[in-house]
Amino acid sequence: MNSAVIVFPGSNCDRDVAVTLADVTGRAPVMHWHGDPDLPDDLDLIVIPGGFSHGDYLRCGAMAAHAAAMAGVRRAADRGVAILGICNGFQVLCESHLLPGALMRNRDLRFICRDVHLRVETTDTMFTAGYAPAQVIRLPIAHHDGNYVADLPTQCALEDEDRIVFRYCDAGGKVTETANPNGSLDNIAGILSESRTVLGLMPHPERLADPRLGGTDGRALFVSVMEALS
Amino acid sequence: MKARVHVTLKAGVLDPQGKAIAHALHALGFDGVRDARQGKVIELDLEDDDPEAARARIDDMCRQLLANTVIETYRIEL
Amino acid sequence: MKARVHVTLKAGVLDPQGKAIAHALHALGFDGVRDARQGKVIELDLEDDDPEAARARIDDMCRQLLANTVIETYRIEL
Amino acid sequence: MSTQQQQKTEPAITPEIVAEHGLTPDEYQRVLDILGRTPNLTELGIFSVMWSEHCSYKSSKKWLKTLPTTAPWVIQGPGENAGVVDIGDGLAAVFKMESHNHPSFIEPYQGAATGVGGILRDVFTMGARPVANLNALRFGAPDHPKTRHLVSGVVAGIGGYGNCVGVPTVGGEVDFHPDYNGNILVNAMTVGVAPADRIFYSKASGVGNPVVYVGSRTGRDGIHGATMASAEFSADSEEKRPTVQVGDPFTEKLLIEACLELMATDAIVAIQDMGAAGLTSSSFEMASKGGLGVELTLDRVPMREDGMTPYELMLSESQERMLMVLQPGKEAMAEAVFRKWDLDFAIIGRLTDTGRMVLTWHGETVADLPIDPLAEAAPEYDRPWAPTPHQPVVIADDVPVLPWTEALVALMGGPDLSSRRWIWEQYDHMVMGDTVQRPGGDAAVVRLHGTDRGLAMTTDCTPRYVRADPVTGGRQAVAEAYRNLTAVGARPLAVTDNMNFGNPEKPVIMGQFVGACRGLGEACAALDMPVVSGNVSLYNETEGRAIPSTPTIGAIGILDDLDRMATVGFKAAGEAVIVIGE
Ligand SMILES: Nc1ncnc2c1ncn2[C@@H]1O[C@H](COP(=O)(O)OP(=O)(O)O)[C@@H](O)[C@H]1O
Repeated sequence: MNSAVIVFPGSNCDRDVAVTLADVTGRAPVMHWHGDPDLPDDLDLIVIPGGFSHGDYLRCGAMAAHAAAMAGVRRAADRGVAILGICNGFQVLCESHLLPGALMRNRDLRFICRDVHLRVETTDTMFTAGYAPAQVIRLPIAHHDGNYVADLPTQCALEDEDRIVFRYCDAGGKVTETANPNGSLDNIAGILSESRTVLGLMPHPERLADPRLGGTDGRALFVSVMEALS
Repeated sequence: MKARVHVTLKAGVLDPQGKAIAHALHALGFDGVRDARQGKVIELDLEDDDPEAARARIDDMCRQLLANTVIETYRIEL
Repeated sequence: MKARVHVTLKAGVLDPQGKAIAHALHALGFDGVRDARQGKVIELDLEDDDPEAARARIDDMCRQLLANTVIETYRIEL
Repeated sequence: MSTQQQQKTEPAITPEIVAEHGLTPDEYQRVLDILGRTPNLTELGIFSVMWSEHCSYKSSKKWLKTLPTTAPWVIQGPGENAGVVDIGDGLAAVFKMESHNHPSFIEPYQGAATGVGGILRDVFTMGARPVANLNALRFGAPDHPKTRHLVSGVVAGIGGYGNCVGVPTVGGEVDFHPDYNGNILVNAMTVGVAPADRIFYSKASGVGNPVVYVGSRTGRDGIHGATMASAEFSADSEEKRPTVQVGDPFTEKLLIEACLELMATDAIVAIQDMGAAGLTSSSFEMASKGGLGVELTLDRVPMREDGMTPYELMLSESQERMLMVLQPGKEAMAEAVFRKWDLDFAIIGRLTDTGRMVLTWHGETVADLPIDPLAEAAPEYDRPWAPTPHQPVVIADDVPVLPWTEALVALMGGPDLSSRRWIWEQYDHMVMGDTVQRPGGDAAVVRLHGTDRGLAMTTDCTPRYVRADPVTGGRQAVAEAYRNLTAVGARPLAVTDNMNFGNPEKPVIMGQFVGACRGLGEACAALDMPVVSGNVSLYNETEGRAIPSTPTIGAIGILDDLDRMATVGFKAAGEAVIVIGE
């Protein structure tokens, strides 16, 4: 499987996800500089990594959304290439309108870094085919702006079209207000595009994909994509 | 010339920062605060000196970058 | 009554956000932007209806919470 | 030199101006002796910065010299931007701790944030990629009206900076005591990893080599900040507020990447970050270590504001800037790297063989100072000190007895033992994908990237022991750090220290300093854990009241096999619990 990671000024989980991709797929991803509009044409997966692109100044992901490389990402998305946006990458995808809605400041206005529980809401995507329906997994979050908002029609569309991929839940899988770390609409932690080939999520699957780091629940996401694409 | 862009959340979009401010003001004893909302102001220093042209250009800047029209509205002040 | 508080960085204080905005506008082809600074506006909805009293109270709020007077200045608009 | 233009714009040097610059009459006499003439304002500013407590360590040097600093694995001890130890397999750990106490009290968010930025630069200046941050914090009483604001601002500032640059903040400590009400402590530590044979130093060499400025532009930030950091607090310190600097972690992240990219080539001869005293101390130190002179054309310094003066350029504390000496012919290549990362790059001068620092501004010489005499004549004091009187021994029978359940509840509910989760959850402690032991244990452990080995790190100090007996307290801080490292299975290697004390001109305070140094040195020697870097923060007083003396210890150790790492959690029911020690 051929993958690429887009590197923006201020990306800081680019190396982390590259390590996971190399480990899972056996092939190191292309590290693609934001200023270069021409992505390789044989890509199966493009990852927009976490971090603070352009310092997260103005709005998270707003400046990165205009990077030359994002034009290439958009063209790839149109061709059906899988796109995965993690944390800041999710914000960039929303700002680029490749995904609907927006990510606002966390309800408590504080940065939050900790493990959360997530319920896998759909396995009907190449990203989650390897999980069991309604499986509860544990992944870390690390963000200041993960409070997902969308207007009512968007929310209904996401719901009706089975495009909500992960919801914050408690250890038993219950989706409750107290299990919601950031005030996100309907406990949404990750969503799909209409084409189901673009996934954005706030939690970091690459941070729990190595037993040495305390868990491997994130690994299945990368394995799923690889199995679907090779 | 100088210009100011005011970017505010659309009515109906929940504003976590505004809510926190109202809450903190209450905690400080300012009971008379019914609500607070927080927005951004961006002050621009432009080479333009034709207000018409400037306004059109700033409008472009807002739609492309300065505001996220999914959740925000903007107002230009010259 | 409604009131607006404009909070801006003091002159001479580094504004990383403004710098990044100007840079991003250039990258988008808006060459005529000499400089950008970013500030906040806080819109308050108050029970008061005496402007005099309100202004004094808002001034208090600014000094205690809304502005960081070490690096910011504020302006109250009623 | 031509001073005509200056006389138009610069005031004459009066005793008041000398005093405002923190120089004593004796020190000023030394300035006159060195120059053989009256300095102009720019020159006076340079002297004041170089001879401030902060830069010259004039009160502490004598005692710091007594600390053990060598071991076969020490590559670089104190004296450079950070300490360097060999950690095997061709790698070195580079680390240091630094205080940002006064700025954090004035503006907690920015003060703490720029503290993190400063210590990161000390580490990547030496060629290391920063892999972890730690922070040791002391606040006043939890119920003091300012404490809540200070705690939340400091924690948000440390997180705001570290999270954005993408270096995990993996550990630290927090304590509360009313004696910190008016003067909190913010000590930040960074640990980096570099190839052991590719360490970069600040010693300049090569007459004619270009001196290059990179990073952010220079503004009027914190002019006089270095002198402020060494001056006692008074109630009117609010007046000094505009001297607070704002950090730009995004630019720092770019600076890290650009510097490390250039360091992979052979372009850099010497490099030094612009710390508290900015352009002055960085250029001075580089030239002085190399026994050379330096000429700077100040007009070429990238400036953020119009109308800046040479005085302001030399004293500005704008953040996120570095000074480098390049190999001749590498300028274009280096510039391309910095431009790629959107950073300013300017050749502002060159090295000379004159042994002097010569500054020009619009073609005129605005300062001309001899480097060695200025560095050598830096004041060094043997301040009078009084030994700390022995405290009466507490007799166990005199202590009121609480039922143990009540005692336990009181302890667990107290601010000293309460959970620190609220703090470290605001820090990204996992970015970089190598945090194998997160906050909450005895020491944090960060895997050496791509290997099965790890670095353990901790910060420790118990000021009440130091107050009771500085020697024992100093020893105890080192011993606790040692225990925390061994508790996770690491082999302790070396320490960095941050000596936070009150006014050294008071013999009682100086006595605590002397005692703590002795205790620290003895413990480090006994445990074979030398001091390789450190920082001294004196004058931590408000209206004559000193903070509890706080010699914070930061220590690192190595785990050669992560499979043998230990963690605090009990592993299974039915296992025996064993207590060892006395
Ligand atoms: N300011 C801080 N930043 C990050 N981690 C912290 C901070 N303060 C405490 N911690 C973490 O919380 C845990 C408990 O701290 P502490 O009570 O000081 O431990 P101990 O007394 O065992 O050394 C440690 O893992 C420590 O690293």
